[in-house]
Amino acid sequence: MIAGLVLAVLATLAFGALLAVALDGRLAILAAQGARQRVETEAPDRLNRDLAPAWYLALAAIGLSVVPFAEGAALIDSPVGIVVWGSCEALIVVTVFLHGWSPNAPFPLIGAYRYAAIGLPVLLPSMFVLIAAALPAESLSFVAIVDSQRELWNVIRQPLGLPLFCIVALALTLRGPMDYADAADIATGTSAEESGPARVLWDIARAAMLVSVSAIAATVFLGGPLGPVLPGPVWLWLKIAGLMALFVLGGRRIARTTPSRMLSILWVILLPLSFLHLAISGVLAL
Amino acid sequence: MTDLIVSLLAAFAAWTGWRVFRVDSMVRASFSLMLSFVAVGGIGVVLSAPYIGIATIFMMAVEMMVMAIFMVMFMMNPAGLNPMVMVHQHRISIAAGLLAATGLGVAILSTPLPSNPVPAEAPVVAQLGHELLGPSMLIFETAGVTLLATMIGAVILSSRRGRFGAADEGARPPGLDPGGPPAGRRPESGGGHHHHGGHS
Amino acid sequence: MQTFVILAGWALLAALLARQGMKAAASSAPQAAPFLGGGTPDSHAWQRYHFRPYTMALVFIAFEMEMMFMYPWAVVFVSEGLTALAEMGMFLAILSVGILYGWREGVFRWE
Amino acid sequence: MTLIIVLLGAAALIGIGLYGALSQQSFVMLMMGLELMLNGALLAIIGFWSQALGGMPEGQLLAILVMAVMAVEMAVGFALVVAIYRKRQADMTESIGTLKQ
Amino acid sequence: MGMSPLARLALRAPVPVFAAIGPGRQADVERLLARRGLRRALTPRDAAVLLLAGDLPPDAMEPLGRVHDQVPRPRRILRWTDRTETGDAVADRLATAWRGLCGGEDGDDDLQPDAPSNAWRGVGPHGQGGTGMMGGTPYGRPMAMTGLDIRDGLQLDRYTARLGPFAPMLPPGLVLELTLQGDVICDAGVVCPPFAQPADADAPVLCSARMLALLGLEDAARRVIRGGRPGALWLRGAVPRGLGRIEGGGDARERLAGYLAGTPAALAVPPLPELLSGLEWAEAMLVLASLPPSSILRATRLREAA
Repeated sequence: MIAGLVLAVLATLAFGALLAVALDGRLAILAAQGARQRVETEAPDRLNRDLAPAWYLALAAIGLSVVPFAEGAALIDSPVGIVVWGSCEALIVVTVFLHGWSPNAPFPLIGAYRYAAIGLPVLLPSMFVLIAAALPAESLSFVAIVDSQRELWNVIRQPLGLPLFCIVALALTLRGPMDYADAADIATGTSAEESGPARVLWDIARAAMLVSVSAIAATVFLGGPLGPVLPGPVWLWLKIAGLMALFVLGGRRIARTTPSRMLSILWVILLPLSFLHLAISGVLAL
Repeated sequence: MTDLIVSLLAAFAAWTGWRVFRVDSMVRASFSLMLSFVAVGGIGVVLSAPYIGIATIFMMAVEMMVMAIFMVMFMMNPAGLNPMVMVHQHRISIAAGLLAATGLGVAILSTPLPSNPVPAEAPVVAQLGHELLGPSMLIFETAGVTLLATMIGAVILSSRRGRFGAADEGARPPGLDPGGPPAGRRPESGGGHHHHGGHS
Repeated sequence: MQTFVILAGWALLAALLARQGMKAAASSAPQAAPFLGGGTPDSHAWQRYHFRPYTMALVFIAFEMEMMFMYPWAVVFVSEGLTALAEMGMFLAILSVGILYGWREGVFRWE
Repeated sequence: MTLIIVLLGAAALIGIGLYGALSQQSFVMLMMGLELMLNGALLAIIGFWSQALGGMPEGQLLAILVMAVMAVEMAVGFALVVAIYRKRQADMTESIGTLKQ
Repeated sequence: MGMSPLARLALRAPVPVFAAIGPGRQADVERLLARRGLRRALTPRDAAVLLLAGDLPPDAMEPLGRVHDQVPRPRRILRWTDRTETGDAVADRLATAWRGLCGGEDGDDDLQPDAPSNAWRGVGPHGQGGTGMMGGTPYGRPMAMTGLDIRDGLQLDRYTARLGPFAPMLPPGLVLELTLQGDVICDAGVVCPPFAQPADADAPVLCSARMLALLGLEDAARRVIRGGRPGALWLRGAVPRGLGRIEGGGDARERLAGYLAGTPAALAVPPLPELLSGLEWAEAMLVLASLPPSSILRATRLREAA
């Protein structure tokens, strides 16, 4: 059982990351980049530079491990699944920061701090949205959250949830209008000094994180493995793929505003919105 | 098995805690403290305190991120490019630390400890929730007020625009000649600019 | 226990992959110089970095503690009913005052 | 047995934290020492709650309060650091002493 | 040919080009790099081919060497000096060079001597190149020193660097000496004015594409250059109101709207340092991109004349 779930997580991550890279049209680019030289910078923090992509990848795997692939079958069937995912989100901010800090170069440094400024407040709407989903389930476990959507998916019951979580997802995967860590005005930011396999591994980790975030969104809002006719895992994979396409294609078409403006938007618009979302979900759940 | 993992994690927590004061880079110091917290959270998970354990990791990851930001902001030589020890009363501190640790250790080993483990599969999170909303409601709301006071205090202390004008006004004495360096302060020289590190 | 082993397992696996999959970085001195579009820096990039929204970060760590109380609250919300709604409403209202105050003082901007 | 291991670990953390809080010249590093001591306290609370108190909910509440104390300590501590730095351009404990004059 | 599937896949990748644009060639290169099969790398670390367009003045040769050496190996430099050579021909040459590099050809060697910027080995108690807290040149570079901040008066470190002439977010040829605290520009000075470009570089299409690229819409920028619609949401809204306001020229948001509608901007730009200092990095780059290259050139000359 456990071995099967480990395999399921690994396979989902691998094929999902492949799909994400393909959706971005970057398969050939990564293949070419992987064979090139890996450049060292002046006096870097070598340990963190090597390990930052690995932590990002590990967090993606951990995030996917709390997702139930079939009803009641999650690799980490934790009673506090939401909190596990929350810790993953917080550690993602740390990881991206380390990735930008470690090369000791100006553009990655600006990207790292920019991401810390945006990534931290992004955690707030994310947590409120997930807690709102936990209310009708009366549990913090993803298995119970799936169970609570048997009659009605959360995407309909809590209509503000998925749009808010989309913003979080884009921020966590450094994508679209929320890619403050690797923007064009700072020459791809935290990755500006990376080349060769290190750059490829970071991109793969980002793709894997996209799989993970989509899986969480599919579980929390689209009923996860629930669905007629087809078996549970297939439904989950379909929903993950759909959400990934939404994030990739949608993220590409929205402009990114300046970080200072986004910070105000996060606190002044998105945080009150997530309060409102929580209040509505609370009243409806009673 | 549980004992083995717990002792490994406890040793890891202590080792990373020790590294905090031994690494040169402030970023590494902050995140080594974070690893120490993560290990404690891990012990919590192993000892059937899933909520407290994981939430420790969550909260501390965020707090240590902020810690790292402030460490780099205010520490001289934040990346430890020139390794340097910035300590005072070093011997006394080591003695105090050792004394505290051994004293507590002896006390632990010599006291008969009660044994009443938490029952497996107990709904610990729900118990905590009922506790918060019921008997400890006052503590819960007081915590809210305390956090509010903290937020307001932090804003007042750290932001420049106070009700009474810019907070740094008067911090720089006026220059001897207009636009010149502030009076009564050593002129800024390269290299040794506010150099406090004479205690090692 | 099992949870812990899985978490540690993923981290170890990823770290091994990174260590094995990447050869050590190497470069000549001009190659290692930080990229500035052909320009040169005067100093190391690592510095006392002025993080602009620092007041926001302080407000954030105080505000974010409310999560610790909220997770257990969410579990018992339905069974406690209106009490839970009222108590958390009050708690969040108290904290919102802090956010509003911070907003009025302009801390959610690049300082 | 488990409880003894946990408490010994907590004692070690408190000892290291005390060393840090006493020895560090810089105010921010001193706060790291305090956090480490609170970490030890947190570990001891988790151990007691899990092994000796039979899962009393108050134990978990205490752990949460320790974390709240850490957050408050950090927020107020760093706000003080900012305020002092603005006045004195210094981050050392000694220069806080001179601020009183 | 015994190529692995991965290598064969790599051959189909668009050529990663870092562009070093010389006088008069900005519009040509921007149009060229919007083609299919080519990809504009924003940092030399991401590139394999360095495209040098135009004849550089002698003082730009050393920066070119720096950028060239930052491209990871194997790498190739391609010159596009002949004005009559068509974009198709250059694209072909780029593709050939890329195929060669993928096929295992050796690339160019470093142009700069292999020596650190300062001697540092053996100095200091740990051999790190410095003594004391802030002294010396650890690892060959000095550490940043403090200075008063312009926004909130905290005396934190200042990072001074010369940026350009081949920085992808600046107009080609412009070298700015910038002093940053965090990501806010505290001080800006023009070291070299941008290279003169023909009026073609001021085309509204290219100006809007530059702004779109900074807003994270590279695909939209390519579509616009090829003559299509940007096909993106929240374009004008993403530019903060009042950013880079110039008397008689509106703000950056209005200029973007104008470019998208196809009207070129005619501006009397204030001197560049005044325009940039005090702005956050992303805002400053947006302001710069919102100005047509000819106005930026005039703005830098203004300061020289004064």
